[in-house]
Amino acid sequence: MSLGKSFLGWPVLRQLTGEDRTGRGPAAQSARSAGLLPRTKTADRVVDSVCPYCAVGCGQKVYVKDERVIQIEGDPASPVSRGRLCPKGSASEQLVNSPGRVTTVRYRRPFATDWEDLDLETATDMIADRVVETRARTWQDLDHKGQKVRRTLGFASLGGATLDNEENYLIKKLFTALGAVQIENQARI
Amino acid sequence: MPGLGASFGRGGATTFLQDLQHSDCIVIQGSNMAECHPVGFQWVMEAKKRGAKVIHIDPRFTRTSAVADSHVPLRAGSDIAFLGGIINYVLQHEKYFKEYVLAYTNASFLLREEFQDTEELDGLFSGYDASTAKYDSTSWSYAGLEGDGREGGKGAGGDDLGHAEGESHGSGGPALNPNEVQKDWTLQHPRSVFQVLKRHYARYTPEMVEQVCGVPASQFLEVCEAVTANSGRERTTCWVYSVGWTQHSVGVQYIRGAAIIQLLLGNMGRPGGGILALRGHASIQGSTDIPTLFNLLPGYLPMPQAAEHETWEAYLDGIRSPQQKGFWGNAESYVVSLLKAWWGEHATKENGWAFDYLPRISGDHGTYQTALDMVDDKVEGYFLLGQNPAVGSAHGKLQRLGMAHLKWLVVRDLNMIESATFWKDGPEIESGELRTEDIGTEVFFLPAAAHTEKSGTFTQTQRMLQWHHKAVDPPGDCQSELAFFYLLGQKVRARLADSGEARDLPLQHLTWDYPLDADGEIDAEAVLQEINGRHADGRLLSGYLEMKPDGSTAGGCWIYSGVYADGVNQSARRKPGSEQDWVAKEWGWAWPYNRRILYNRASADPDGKPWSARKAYMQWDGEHWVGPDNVDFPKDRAPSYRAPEGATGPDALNGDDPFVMMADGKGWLFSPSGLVDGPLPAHYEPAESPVVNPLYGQQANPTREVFKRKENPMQPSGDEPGADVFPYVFTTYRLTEHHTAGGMSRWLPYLSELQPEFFCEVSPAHARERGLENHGWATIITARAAIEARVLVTERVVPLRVGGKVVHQVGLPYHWGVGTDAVVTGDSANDLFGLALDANVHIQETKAAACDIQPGRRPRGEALLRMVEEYRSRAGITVETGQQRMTQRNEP
Amino acid sequence: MTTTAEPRRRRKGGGGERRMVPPAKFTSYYGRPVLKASPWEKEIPAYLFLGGLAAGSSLLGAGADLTGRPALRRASRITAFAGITVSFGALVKDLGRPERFANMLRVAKPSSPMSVGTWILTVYGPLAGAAAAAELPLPGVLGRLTRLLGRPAGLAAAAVAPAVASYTAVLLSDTATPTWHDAHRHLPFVFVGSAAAASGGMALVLAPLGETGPARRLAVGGAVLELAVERQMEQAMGLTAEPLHEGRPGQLMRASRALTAAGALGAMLGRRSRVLSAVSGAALVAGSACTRFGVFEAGQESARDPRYTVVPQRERLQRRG
Amino acid sequence: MTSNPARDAGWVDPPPRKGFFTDTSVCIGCKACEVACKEWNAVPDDGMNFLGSSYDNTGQLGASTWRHVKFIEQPASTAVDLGLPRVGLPGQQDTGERTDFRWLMESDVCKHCTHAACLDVCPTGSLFRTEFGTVVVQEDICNGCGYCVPACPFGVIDRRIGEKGVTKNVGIAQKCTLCYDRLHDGLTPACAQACPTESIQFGDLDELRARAQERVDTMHDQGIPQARLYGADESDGVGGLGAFFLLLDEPEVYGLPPDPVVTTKDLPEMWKKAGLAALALLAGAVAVFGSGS
Ligand SMILES: Nc1nc2c(c(=O)[nH]1)N[C@H]1C(S)=C(S)[C@@H](COP(=O)(O)OP(=O)(O)OC[C@H]3O[C@@H](n4cnc5c(=O)[nH]c(N)nc54)[C@H](O)[C@@H]3O)O[C@H]1N2
Ligand SMILES: Nc1nc2c(c(=O)[nH]1)N[C@H]1C(S)=C(S)[C@@H](COP(=O)(O)OP(=O)(O)OC[C@H]3O[C@@H](n4cnc5c(=O)[nH]c(N)nc54)[C@H](O)[C@@H]3O)O[C@H]1N2
Ligand code: SF4
Ligand code: SF4
Ligand code: SF4
Ligand code: SF4
Ligand code: SF4
Ligand SMILES: [Mo]
Repeated sequence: MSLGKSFLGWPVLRQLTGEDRTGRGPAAQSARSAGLLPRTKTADRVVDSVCPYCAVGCGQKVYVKDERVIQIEGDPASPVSRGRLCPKGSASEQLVNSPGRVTTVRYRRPFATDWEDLDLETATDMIADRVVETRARTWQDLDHKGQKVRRTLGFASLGGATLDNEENYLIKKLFTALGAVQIENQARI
Repeated sequence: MPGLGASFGRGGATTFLQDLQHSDCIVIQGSNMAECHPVGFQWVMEAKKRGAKVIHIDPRFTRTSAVADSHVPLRAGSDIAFLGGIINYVLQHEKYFKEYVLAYTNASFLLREEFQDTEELDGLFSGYDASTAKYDSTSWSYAGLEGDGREGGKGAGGDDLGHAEGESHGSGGPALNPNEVQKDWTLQHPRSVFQVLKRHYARYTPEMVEQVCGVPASQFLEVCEAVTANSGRERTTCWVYSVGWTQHSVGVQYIRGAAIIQLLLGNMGRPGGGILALRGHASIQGSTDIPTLFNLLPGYLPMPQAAEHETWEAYLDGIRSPQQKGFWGNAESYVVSLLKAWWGEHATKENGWAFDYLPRISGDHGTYQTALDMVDDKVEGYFLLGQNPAVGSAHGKLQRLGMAHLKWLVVRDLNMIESATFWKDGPEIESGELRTEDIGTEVFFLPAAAHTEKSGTFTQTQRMLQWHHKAVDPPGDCQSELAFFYLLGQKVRARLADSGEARDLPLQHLTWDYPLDADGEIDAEAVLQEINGRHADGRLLSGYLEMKPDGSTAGGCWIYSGVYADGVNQSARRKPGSEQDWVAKEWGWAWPYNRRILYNRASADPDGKPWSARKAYMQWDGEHWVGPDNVDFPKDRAPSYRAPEGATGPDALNGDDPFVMMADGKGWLFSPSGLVDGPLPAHYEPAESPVVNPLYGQQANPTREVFKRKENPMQPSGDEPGADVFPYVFTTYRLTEHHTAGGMSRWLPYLSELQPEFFCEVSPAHARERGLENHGWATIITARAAIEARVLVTERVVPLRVGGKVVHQVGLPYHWGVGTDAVVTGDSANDLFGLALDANVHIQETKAAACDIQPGRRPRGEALLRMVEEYRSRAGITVETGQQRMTQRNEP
Repeated sequence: MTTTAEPRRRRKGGGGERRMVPPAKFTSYYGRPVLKASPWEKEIPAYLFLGGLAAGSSLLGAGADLTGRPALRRASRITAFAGITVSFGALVKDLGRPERFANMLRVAKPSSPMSVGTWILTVYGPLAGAAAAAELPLPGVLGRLTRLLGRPAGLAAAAVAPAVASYTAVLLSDTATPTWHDAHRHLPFVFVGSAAAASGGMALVLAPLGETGPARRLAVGGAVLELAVERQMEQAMGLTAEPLHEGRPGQLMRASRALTAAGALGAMLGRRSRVLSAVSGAALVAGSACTRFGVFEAGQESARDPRYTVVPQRERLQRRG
Repeated sequence: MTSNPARDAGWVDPPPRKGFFTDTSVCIGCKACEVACKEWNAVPDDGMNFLGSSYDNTGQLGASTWRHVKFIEQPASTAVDLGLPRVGLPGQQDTGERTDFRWLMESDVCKHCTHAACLDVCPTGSLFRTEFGTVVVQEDICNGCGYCVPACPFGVIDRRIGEKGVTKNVGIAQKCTLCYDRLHDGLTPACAQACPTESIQFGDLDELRARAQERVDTMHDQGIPQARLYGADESDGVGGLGAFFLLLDEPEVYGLPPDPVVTTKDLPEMWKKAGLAALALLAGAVAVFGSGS
């Protein structure tokens, strides 16, 4: 192969004509190797981010090319993490580009043995219906002691520690307006 | 973290990671920092490089121990004895920082005559009601105060809703009126906090520590010496803990133990000192600040309780005392601003700021109670929003059985986690307890957007908000919670827009219009602005001091107010650390008011001068408080200032009251209110323990939350008959290579290959005793389940001599779960646990319990159920077993 | 645990053999190898063996050509070419990326015995081919040309052949594999002896009695050389000779010695018997093959057991003080 | 000044030699280096195997593990009586009072030897010395001859196995490239960049060696006599390592050879012996035809 391209590029010839007589240095270097550059260099943009795993909150740089994350690295500017990442933070690229990540809605009918596909819009409508129905069915103005409670115990939520503050805020706000109080997250466990 | 709240006033870490480099001694206890916060751990290594002593106190020798100066192995669940031992040592040897203690703590405050200590009541404090297993804390209050010391609201735990109150001190100490408290500056009065403390811990001797914890007295004393030698004017010690401390039925009191030590040694509010609570997930701090929790509103404002908070006025009086000192005194402004943010023009003074739109809680609506309610078919629907209870929550079987009772389940996650697939591949399917065809749960799996696919803030462990920018669009159907919930809200509102039902008013009146960003999605910055708050004219607030109780300001979370100061998203600031001093105030934004060390007024002496040049931080320059941080104190309040008679709120803070959220401005050695299980930490055994409490007749925490149900069989403990069926202590924990329930690690080949299988860690002696072989298999059995794990025989686990007998400990990382979608799967350690919760915070006890272990793999199918049943019957377990809370034997 | 006084023996069926050197005490990381055994499979010892066979045969062919032994010449030239072809094939087959064989000719590296060897083979192969082509009954110009080139090609091949036979020893020795490396002072002699024995033996199988005199002598001489030097080699090596008499490589080496000795004896005694000659020749060929496979596998074994890496190095350090 | 193998390999005016100083005394065994390396270089996973050897489940360096963290559990007391045999498979050690115990961790990597056997023996020039003095295997050149594998005195490089077309670069020899691509742009290698505790330090080798010596001196002063450098000495059998280590015990405890020697050191003698053997064969051949005829 390398013979084919150009005789002058033939390493043996470079060995004979250059400094690298023993063929262990520049003469043996391939054109590909000579031109190697880090892929981050070719990124279309670099986006500031924060590690999604633990509460150290290490700074991350997210490299994007062709609308795909191609690398995630520690941000040296962060005074907390100083550019470093633990194995989880270092695996963040695999997290977001995970081969096993499910990216479509899946739906399991009651008593069914397997998943089926469902359109996102339909799923959201169905969930809104479930919320409204369950809420109406389980609404309590007073509890069993006759105390004012104005709530539903008919549905609950769990999770929040992986979410953004803005997301938790909307969840708490909506649930509270719905009168749903059973809302919990990892703080408790 | 009410342990911190009821000691200092706020529930967050009191310091920041980088500050660890200035510690002279770092005690890591109840945390495996090198493995769980590896990048933060660089600051421990930095301190070590500068000569600091690093001590790791942990049942296991971990990767933290490996680089610590010393590792102290102790029995899981025995820390209060250890900490109490240190307190006793400090007091007996007069090692406390006297000036600090006098000036900044409540040591000199006198307690009431009615107060009785555990010493007198064999493990109980005064006020215990055996029929409800709850305390009336009136007798714990200071002498000179009326009632329970709170005007208006009831004392902590003084009603049957007390269980829900524990966590309400995330930012603001418990309500209390300090003005008439009696004090004894000589600290000699027998009812002074100082003398009570001394008596309470007098029996926590080195010998007792050895007997309870299994730590040789000599090793214990080395810790005492290291800690005291590295505290005082010139030196500071930092205590680091995490969930090794919180996941106990008496977890909050562990933290109180450290708080007392740090106050006595004068380490609070000072550089290199403090208590670093290492929190868990990327935004776990944020999710308590803006809580997706049942008992809190944003900013640690309590959720209204049925009966208790019938009216707006009752609520207000219940959460703060009008006479109280400090910034919590302004709570009214914070609540009004919140209600204005949510209901806008519909929240008026006349309708009590729409207070009635808030639902009321009554008792525990926590996740474990909810799971039981699912089993009872009381709950129809469930949203899982980035949590995997089938694996991550205690008593995995209960979680899965509960979900199998639901009508509908929405799982939003990055990966197809076990909680979404339990109906087809959960362990109960294999054992035959459940059949897929019989499970009526309708399941929606909605793929979530990853952190790179949305913008927003995480609040990390040092209370710092950091903005992450969206890098790419989410793939396929993936969606952020922000987008999903905005849409869901719109859809629900549309469905109820024309209803005439009163219950729908809060929805119809809800402020739910957010601008869209360039990608056509709800703009996260707009939400953050709402959280920050605005004046009526739309200007953004610069901080909560601008909040008003008259409805002229709106703000979603008062403690976060200031994150948009000057109209700038302060959380997105990224001025490189190298271009700033080590406090790095211009990176991100920390609540409150971008302070990095809390209570930092205490870094100066009462006169406002640094305690020492070496430990200088904030000081009074004659006009202002100056230093590298933002002072956690009124900026221009002189040290000599004395509040006038009758002053309340911030105005009532004297110039030497550094604990600005506390009703009395002081750090609490003794917590007269705020905790439901006692004003001082006392050692109790874990709910399930093979050891008899050597200190008190009361075996376990008398207020712990129990669930007396057939789904929750508990084991006999101590010397109860049958306890020897489960002779070993086990604990559960994390590995560097995995993340929690595995949703973010077991799906990734790069992390999975590093720890591919579930394993247990046992000592060589234990392995010999049970015939376990390294690399082989073992079956671990409790009253709930039998699970199998590969065996690692390691000297990192040591058998401990406790009260004359050898106690073997089994270590179990809890990251694996049974399913078919992950790269690596395995039995789940959480299936072993029953439910016993800390009464303050409803945290389950997953750090210490009792089990048996046998060589070989577990049986499959029905044989598995038989095995567990056989163990239960051998131990004589009934629904009553282990549910008895008051066990004190010597009638006082 | 990372520390072992005696490594776990990894061998599967090797329970019974006697240990010649008392077990050395040493420390290792979970008994895991310090070195990597070569990824080579049986193609490589085959390549070594066939290369030797070819080289010896080229020498025999040239001698036969010069001394007028046409049958021996033919047998030898064809053996040489066939041997080198299959040998070469084995080498290519063993490559992780056979399609990239040509990259071997990118560089010429004196520091790489495989590079040197490839260049030697590049020269030798065509020569051996040309010599063999002369034996083909080709008609016309082509036939005349090949026959014309037969002798010079055969002689040239023979001139290169000794290098073909001996470089393979360097190929093995120029590694960190303890048994191969420690054999480096003797292995070339063992391999040329083995090559001589194999080629001589092959000639005994293929050539008529009348022409096999030199082959017989070559075979016997080679066998004696191989047996003698191999013995010397093991004594000089110390601990790292151990794999040569343990387990499967031990069996192979024992088979090699037996076959070689018996073959040599038979060759000497069987001067008059075509059958005995052929059987002896075959034994010699097999013996030679066993040598290469034995040495190869002993080396692999020595790389897999950290003892052979650590103990000699420790001793060396201690000697140095 | 250290010798510069880049210059020896024919680079005119090479930049300062780059390398690693891995200070195992501050390693927390987090394996960020392993993961960061895989992420950056798109190295496939190495299989899901529970090995039962402390927390090490990747086993050894190889074609699909270019950084490998080792875990050694030992009683600290024996760490001082050097060279003595230690017995104790798990389950055999007696517990009782355990005062001293050590858990050593070491992140291992290609040593980028000054005299690199892998490079010397490579017949294709796939392995070559870069301008930074590092040893790099070129995936576009390697034909998988496998020779470098047994040549390496540290057991580092290996040929990747796997299913062709499924796994990347099957059949090709692979190892750490010291992030040659990143070096071209002045970046720190991925593993060193990630390392939370600066156990892996990257930089100019001269400077690293000086820093390492200082660190060892400090540790000796602190009463840690076991601290020693491995591969920092240019006079050793491989001419010193481009990636050298601070160890707390003998090298073999970490699975490292105690006295590695580049195999090509003996190559001249090997060629000489091979030449003699060849001559002997030639002579023999001449002789067998000479006698008898
Ligand atoms: N790699 C990794 N990092 C993580 C996580 C992860 O899953 N993986 N999870 C994140 C989350 S959500 C959290 S909450 C944090 C948790 O961080 P940590 O609390 O540090 O984590 P754990 O491993 O659960 O427990 C810490 C230690 O407590 C010890 N321990 C158990 N019982 C006791 C006891 O009674 N007393 C004392 N003193 N120690 C005891 C255990 O042996 C263990 O070493 O980590 C965060 N960081
Ligand atoms: N035995 C035992 N049990 C324990 C503990 C213990 O120490 N011992 N520790 C406890 C502690 S502290 C914790 S925090 C819990 C953790 O337990 P869980 O929270 O149940 O476990 P995780 O695996 O962290 O679950 C978080 C999920 O969120 C998903 N996720 C990540 N980002 C997003 C997002 O942006 N949106 C959505 N929708 N999903 C997202 C992840 O894929 C993951 O599946 O475990 C607790 N359980
Ligand atoms: S990189 Fe590691 S330490 Fe840093 S935030 Fe992520 S998980 Fe935590
Ligand atoms: S350690 Fe091995 S692979 Fe790395 S340069 Fe040295 S010889 Fe080559
Ligand atoms: S396997 Fe590749 S890198 Fe190794 S020696 Fe052969 S050609 Fe060179
Ligand atoms: S230098 Fe680069 S290639 Fe080498 S181990 Fe580190 S990350 Fe991997
Ligand atoms: S990243 Fe650093 S600390 Fe972590 S294992 Fe690798 S070398 Fe050790
Ligand atoms: Mo957590």
